[in-house]
Amino acid sequence: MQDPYNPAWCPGCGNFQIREALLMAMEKKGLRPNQIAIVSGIGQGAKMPHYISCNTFNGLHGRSLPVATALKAVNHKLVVIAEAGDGDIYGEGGNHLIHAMRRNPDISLFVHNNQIYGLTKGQASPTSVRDLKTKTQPFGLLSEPLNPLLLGVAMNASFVGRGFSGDVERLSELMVQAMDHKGFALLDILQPCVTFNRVNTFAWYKKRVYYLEDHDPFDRRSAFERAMEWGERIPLGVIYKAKRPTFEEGIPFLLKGPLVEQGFDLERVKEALLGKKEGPGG
Amino acid sequence: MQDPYNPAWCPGCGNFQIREALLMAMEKKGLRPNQIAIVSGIGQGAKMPHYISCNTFNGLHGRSLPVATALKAVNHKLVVIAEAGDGDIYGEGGNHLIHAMRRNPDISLFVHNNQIYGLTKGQASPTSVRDLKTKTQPFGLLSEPLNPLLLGVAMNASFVGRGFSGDVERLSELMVQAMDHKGFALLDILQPCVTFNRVNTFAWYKKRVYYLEDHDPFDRRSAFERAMEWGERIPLGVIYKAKRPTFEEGIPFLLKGPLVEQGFDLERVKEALLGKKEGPGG
Amino acid sequence: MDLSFRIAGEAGQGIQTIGELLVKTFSKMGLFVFSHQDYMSRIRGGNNFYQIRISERPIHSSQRSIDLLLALNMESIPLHRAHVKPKGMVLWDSSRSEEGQGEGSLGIPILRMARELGGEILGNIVATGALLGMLGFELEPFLEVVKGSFSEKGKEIAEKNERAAYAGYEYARRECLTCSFEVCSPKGEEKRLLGGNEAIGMGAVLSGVRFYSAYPMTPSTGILNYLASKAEEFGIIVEQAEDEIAAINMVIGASYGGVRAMTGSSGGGFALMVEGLSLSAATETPIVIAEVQRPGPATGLPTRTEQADLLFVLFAAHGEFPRVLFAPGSPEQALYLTNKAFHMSERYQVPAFILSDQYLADSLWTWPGIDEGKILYRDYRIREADGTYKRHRFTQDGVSPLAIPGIVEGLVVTDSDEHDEEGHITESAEIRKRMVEKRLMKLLHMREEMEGPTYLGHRSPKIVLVGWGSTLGVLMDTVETVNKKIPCGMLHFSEIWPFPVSKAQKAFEVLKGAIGIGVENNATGQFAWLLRAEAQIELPWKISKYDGRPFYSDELSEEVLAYARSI
Amino acid sequence: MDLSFRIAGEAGQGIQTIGELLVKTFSKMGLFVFSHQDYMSRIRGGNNFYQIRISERPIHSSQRSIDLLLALNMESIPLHRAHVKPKGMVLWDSSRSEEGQGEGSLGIPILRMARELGGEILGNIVATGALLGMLGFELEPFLEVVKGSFSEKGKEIAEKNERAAYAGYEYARRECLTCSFEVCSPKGEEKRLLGGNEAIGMGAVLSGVRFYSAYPMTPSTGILNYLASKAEEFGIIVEQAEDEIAAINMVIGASYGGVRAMTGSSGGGFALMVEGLSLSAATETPIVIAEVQRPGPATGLPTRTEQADLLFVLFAAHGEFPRVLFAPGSPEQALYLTNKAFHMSERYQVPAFILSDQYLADSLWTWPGIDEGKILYRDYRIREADGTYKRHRFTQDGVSPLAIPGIVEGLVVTDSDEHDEEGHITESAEIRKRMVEKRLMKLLHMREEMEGPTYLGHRSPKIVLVGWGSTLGVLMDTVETVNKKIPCGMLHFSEIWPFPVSKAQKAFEVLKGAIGIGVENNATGQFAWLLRAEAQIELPWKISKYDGRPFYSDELSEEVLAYARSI
Ligand SMILES: Cc1ncc(C[n+]2csc(CCOP(=O)(O)OP(=O)(O)O)c2C)c(N)n1
Ligand SMILES: Cc1ncc(C[n+]2csc(CCOP(=O)(O)OP(=O)(O)O)c2C)c(N)n1
Ligand code: SF4
Ligand code: SF4
Ligand SMILES: [Mg+2]
Ligand SMILES: [Mg+2]
Repeated sequence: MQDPYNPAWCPGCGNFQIREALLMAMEKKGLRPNQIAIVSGIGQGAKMPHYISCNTFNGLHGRSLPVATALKAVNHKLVVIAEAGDGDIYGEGGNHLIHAMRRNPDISLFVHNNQIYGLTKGQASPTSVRDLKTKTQPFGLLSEPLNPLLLGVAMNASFVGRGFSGDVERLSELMVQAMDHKGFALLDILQPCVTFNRVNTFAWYKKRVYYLEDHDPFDRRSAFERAMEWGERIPLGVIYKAKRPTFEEGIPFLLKGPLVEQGFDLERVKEALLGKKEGPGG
Repeated sequence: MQDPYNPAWCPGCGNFQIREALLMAMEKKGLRPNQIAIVSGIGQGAKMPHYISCNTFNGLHGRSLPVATALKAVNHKLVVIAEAGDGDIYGEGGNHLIHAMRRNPDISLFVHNNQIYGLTKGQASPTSVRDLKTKTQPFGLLSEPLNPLLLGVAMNASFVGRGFSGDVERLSELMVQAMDHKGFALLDILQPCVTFNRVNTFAWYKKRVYYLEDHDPFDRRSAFERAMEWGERIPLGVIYKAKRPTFEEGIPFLLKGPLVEQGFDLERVKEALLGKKEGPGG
Repeated sequence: MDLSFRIAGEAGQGIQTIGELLVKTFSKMGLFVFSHQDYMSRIRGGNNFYQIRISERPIHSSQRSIDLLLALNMESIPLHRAHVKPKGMVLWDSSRSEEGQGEGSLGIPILRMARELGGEILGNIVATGALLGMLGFELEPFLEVVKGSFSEKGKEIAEKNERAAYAGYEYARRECLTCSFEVCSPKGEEKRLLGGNEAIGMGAVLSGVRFYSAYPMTPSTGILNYLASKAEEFGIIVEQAEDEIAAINMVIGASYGGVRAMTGSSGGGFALMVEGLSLSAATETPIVIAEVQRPGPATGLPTRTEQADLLFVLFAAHGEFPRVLFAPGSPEQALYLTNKAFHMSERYQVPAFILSDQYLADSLWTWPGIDEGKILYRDYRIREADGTYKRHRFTQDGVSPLAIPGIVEGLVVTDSDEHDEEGHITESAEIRKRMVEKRLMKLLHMREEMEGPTYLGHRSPKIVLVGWGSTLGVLMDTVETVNKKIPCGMLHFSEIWPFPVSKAQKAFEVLKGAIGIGVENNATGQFAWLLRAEAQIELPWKISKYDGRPFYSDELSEEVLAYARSI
Repeated sequence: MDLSFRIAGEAGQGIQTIGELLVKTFSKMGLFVFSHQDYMSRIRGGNNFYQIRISERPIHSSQRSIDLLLALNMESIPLHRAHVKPKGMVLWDSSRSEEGQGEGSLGIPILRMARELGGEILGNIVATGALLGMLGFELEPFLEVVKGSFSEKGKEIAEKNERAAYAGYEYARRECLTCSFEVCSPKGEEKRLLGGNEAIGMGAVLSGVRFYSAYPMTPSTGILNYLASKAEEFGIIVEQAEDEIAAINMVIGASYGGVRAMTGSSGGGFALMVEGLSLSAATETPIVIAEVQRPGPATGLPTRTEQADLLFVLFAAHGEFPRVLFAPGSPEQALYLTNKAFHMSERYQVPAFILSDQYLADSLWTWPGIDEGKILYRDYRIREADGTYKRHRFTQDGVSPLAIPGIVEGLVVTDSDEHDEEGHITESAEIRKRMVEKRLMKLLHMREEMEGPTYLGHRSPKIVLVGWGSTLGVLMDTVETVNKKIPCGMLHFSEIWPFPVSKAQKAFEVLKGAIGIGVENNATGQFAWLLRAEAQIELPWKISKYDGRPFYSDELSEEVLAYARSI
């Protein structure tokens, strides 16, 4: 039914460019389709893996990160990417995001941040501007927008960056950097939603974004500074990096190779487990 | 059954002091028991309201904030406090914490942060030290501890502070400040767990804590600095404040008084709703 | 007269706009209208349709066979043409293709005309006008609707739209030589329309809801939108939560705080509320939950319909406690049952459900307007209580006084742990036992308040269709059709839990000898199973549909007749 | 010989330590042991107990009446004395009170002796020694256990403990003039013990579990602890998740990734996994879930027992899909059924449940050791597949090939939305219908693999106790007692879903004429309800317990006999 080259997106949607950038990044990294697994939630952006040739786990709204974390842990040879929407990952899935940053699995998270709920038709998202009036925000949005980059730096996420769908080439570069990074990489991608977001349009973003230069992502204080910048000027690029061991590196027996390749020897387990007597409480 | 003066805590537990401080704070504020409502989750610290004379909603593990937010919204005359554990609010309830900070309801959150799961017998919590070995962390804790204050500053929470159960007097002062603050106040309270946390003991905290002086909580950059401080020296006091409208202030008809006192006039509603014809889609 | 139209095209082409203009127009004419929507989970593209049926007599369902297809794009023609009746017509936009569409079709250069009249946006009006012209209705009611819809946008725009309506209408009248629809000149009064989600929202407002929190989820979002639109006027706090867990916990907090509170979602979102449900039960905090079903498991078919969450909702959450469940069969029932849900929830301090589905949510029915006498309202909250107040006092019927914290002098204490009468945590076996009994005791009285099934049809039927929830209308229309051939009736349940056992058994007794056929929009026959477990009633046959689409009454009639012939 | 002891005191006093020393000692002696635990949701204070029953014949439950109460604090004496048999004894710590405790009691200055022997920590050993002395057992086996337990801590500590054991033992032998327990000198081989949570963990390890993620929750945490203790040795990733939603989604991710994966929780935590359950179903990803019940609703009684989540777990999640549910009756069954759960889950690509409860989780049974032939293991994962691979291919039995992403050449694509054979999202009515049928089709084969109930008791019983899950042992022991008065039997179900309908019906046929009594550790009789719905079997009477405590076999026997007399 689903033609991979006929995505269910509105003409003009930023998601098309994100897809292009992703394809480009995969090519740059020289990855074969079966070496990649894309895990996604539910939303417009989260439909992505259906339009890319790759292993795909399109799971529940907000729940891509636990799935991706475990997938990487059992097969660390796979390149694992999570594709999410802003509602998906900063709203429904907010708790998993925080704890993924703490765990630091070697996966990349690409957030299609259109500052709105697209698939469900235009409600405010956690990154929407304050006071936004929608059909479900009768008093205007009463919450302050979440700043994903600031959150990432505060949580000491090991890679925090921002891209813009309007610049496919450099977005794909950022994606490559995120994938090359050993650890959890949060890449927030500004993505115009031409149907529901009348505030943060392509032109709105275009006028404001600039690429960071001479910025040392390992300098946390300067990362806070850059992450706080939002308004007239919006920085793009890698905002923050921290050297941290990955989740998989903490699991001793993964040194032997991917868990999924380690096999299961029932006889050996029986022997080891039952050979000696078990006391109460094991 | 439950004698309010015989709490189910271990002798020597920091929770006793937090209770004392809370009673002191209530007295300082001159509050009668029925003017306060304490909402709590599940855990050792979350048992608190049972040992204080007040309106009590002891709800689910991790879910105190949504309950407290709504309670305050429908009756903003009540002083609403949420009491939570570190597992409770930074683990299970992490998503609500983030979004409560965005919403900024006028409630105070007191976190009994013992850096461990007490009630379930000693598993690592989101604030436990990395590499901690417990019965459920066979490889040692593979996650980095969450820094609640840094999270609060990054989320632009309107009040972020830290107290220590070992100093009842000043803890009660901080509680008063949190309650006096108009908006969401996160007060993280360092609390020794004498039974399960052998790392962060009373002595460990005692040696490190100091009170902030000459610190302007409205200075966000300096707040980041102070919030990052953790190790040899641990700052106590109000780390950060931001001037923001509260959630309740955004709801226009609450100007008339608490919603719960506004009454319901069925005849008027019928008239208004049914007097005119409803088109499709209402 | 009994005519069905389908407006089909891509998402984003304005299908819903045309549909709504039409149902308004027909209602203005005084006709009975039934409409439903069939759409994909996407914002642009794909293929959606809006189906409308009209008659001068009451109608309650859609039919598979249609008299007129309005195809907004070329792809819609092959997709839907098979459903057009032999004498029916296809109306298409000839500015989109050079190729003719053969007999039984009329091409109108909709987009071109629209552009000439002032812009493509007028296409919807041109098309609607054309459709009315082909049918042979008067244009006047439509012009009024157009005037009403665009008057706020200024005179110029309103006039442009009127001209577009006129142009489409005239073109069709002139060109459609083969159109031969028999339409009556309706004389009835202007009719009202009511939609499923809207009805739940109205029911809630009329019940005094003051707090609604939800996380958007198709097909329940309409309730959220409706209540948001009424929030300021009626002093309702409407808050989009960060997730469904927050939504239900907020609602519980608001209700504990003293106001009537509600949440809504679809199955997947409700799945996240299950722990919260148990919290409402343990603390005996009244809440109302609308669960608007869509096909599962998991994300399933987000914009489609199914009745597969019945047993899930009935047994959701750990531990044992009473709950109420209504499954309305029509928007009208949805309104009254939402009101009854609040009434029961507040009276017995239990969670109450409205179990709806996408079909009902997105359907419009003609309805007579509200019968005000049917609205139940009594305030059960206690506003005065002294220091001896105990939130969970043992009482004869298990219902304890429900006081408002901060308003009463006494303290309102409650706990998700097992608690004593005061609400404080307890480990006592004795108190635990009594608390379980206290909570379950309420079931006795609750069950008495539940209505039994509705019977419609032949006095001594050979076949009885048994259904629940949103299939009411389709069962009504099917029975009417089938009855012309063999004696047939229908038994419909909309008050499901606590199951009205003896009322159900009595209803079936009367029908002894008839063959019961369970008709359910699911695969496993959940209601039939419930009937067996609760009332020892066995249905020998079932008709199931589980492709995400609703039953159509013409289709169902055929299936029933085929079965009747086979026995 | 059939003796019961209860060790009671405050949380934190070492009740569990004493209990475990004793059960190890008795097992060493070759005795059959049954123990269970009763404790409060707190870390210090309150009142907890550990109950042990021993015999030279197999025993399977606890008794309400005890022969010996070891009271570690004074509060325990009034709380438990009523349960001490007329000829039983109370052993208490006379260093805690000046007042005598009258006849049938022996005061020993436990703490004082411990202090003299080198520290209060030795009190547990003194008390245990005293208990064995009062009973008149030999001390040797206990000394061995003590040696084993403390050898790692150095010679000095080991010796101190041995001396303490000896001191307590001697004191009791000397002072207890009224002690007259009839104890046999057991000659059997040393026995093994198995606990409920441990058994589930062992079953998982033997089934090749490689990923376990959970969020701590009493009474399921023991499974997590067990697997964590085996993690390094057997290469199992054990991860404490941030919440239960993460836990189940991780488990699904791990299983999608190609390894066997499991999670566990209690009812409230499982409530949060319900959406994840539907994800496992939609994507046909095998997972195993242990739900260790405790009394609800909501937080309920966190450390106590109940069987009230049966219908919840059976119908949890929106949409319709097959699942497996086992409710083991003993640790031994828990081990084999966990293995069978993995087997079924992997074979049919469905979620499988182990439904346990606190009583079973914290009970220890003597067991004969593993019957290796009973362990099922077959690897159903596909490690070779080319580019034509389709994750959800339509097959005759509904089971599609389950390949490992990254390992096979083809792409492994799946979706929580309804999908086509390749795993891509679809809106097609036709495919949807076939996918529903594909998934439900598996039920046919699954049901065939389910065993029917176990019958034990009289050949032509007048009364049959019908139970499921953790009540197995109590039913066994009750039947033995009741049978001495009237012909009685028991029918126990541990393989619950897909319900083995015909096997159940056959089992009941044999028992025609007998009166069935449903015995359930809940208030509403959920299993009896299921029996009616699934197999049209009606149980005329029920015995329920819902105060958070388990059934005791002496208590239950009396209740059954009282009922028998009344009819
Ligand atoms: C548990 C659950 N709740 C709600 C939904 C409905 N839903 C689907 S996508 C979505 C939000 C979409 O917004 P976002 O994540 O920002 O993605 P976008 O469509 O904007 O790319 C929602 C609320 C769902 N599928 N599951
Ligand atoms: C949904 C759910 N999951 C798990 C639990 C079990 N549980 C109760 S308290 C607790 C954690 C306690 O740790 P913390 O919140 O830090 O509180 P503390 O006891 O340390 O004060 C857990 C996991 C629960 N009650 N509910
Ligand atoms: S609704 Fe917005 S985000 Fe979704 S496809 Fe259309 S433009 Fe893109
Ligand atoms: S376990 Fe720790 S936190 Fe809980 S009461 Fe004891 S000392 Fe306090
Ligand atoms: Mg979005
Ligand atoms: Mg803690």
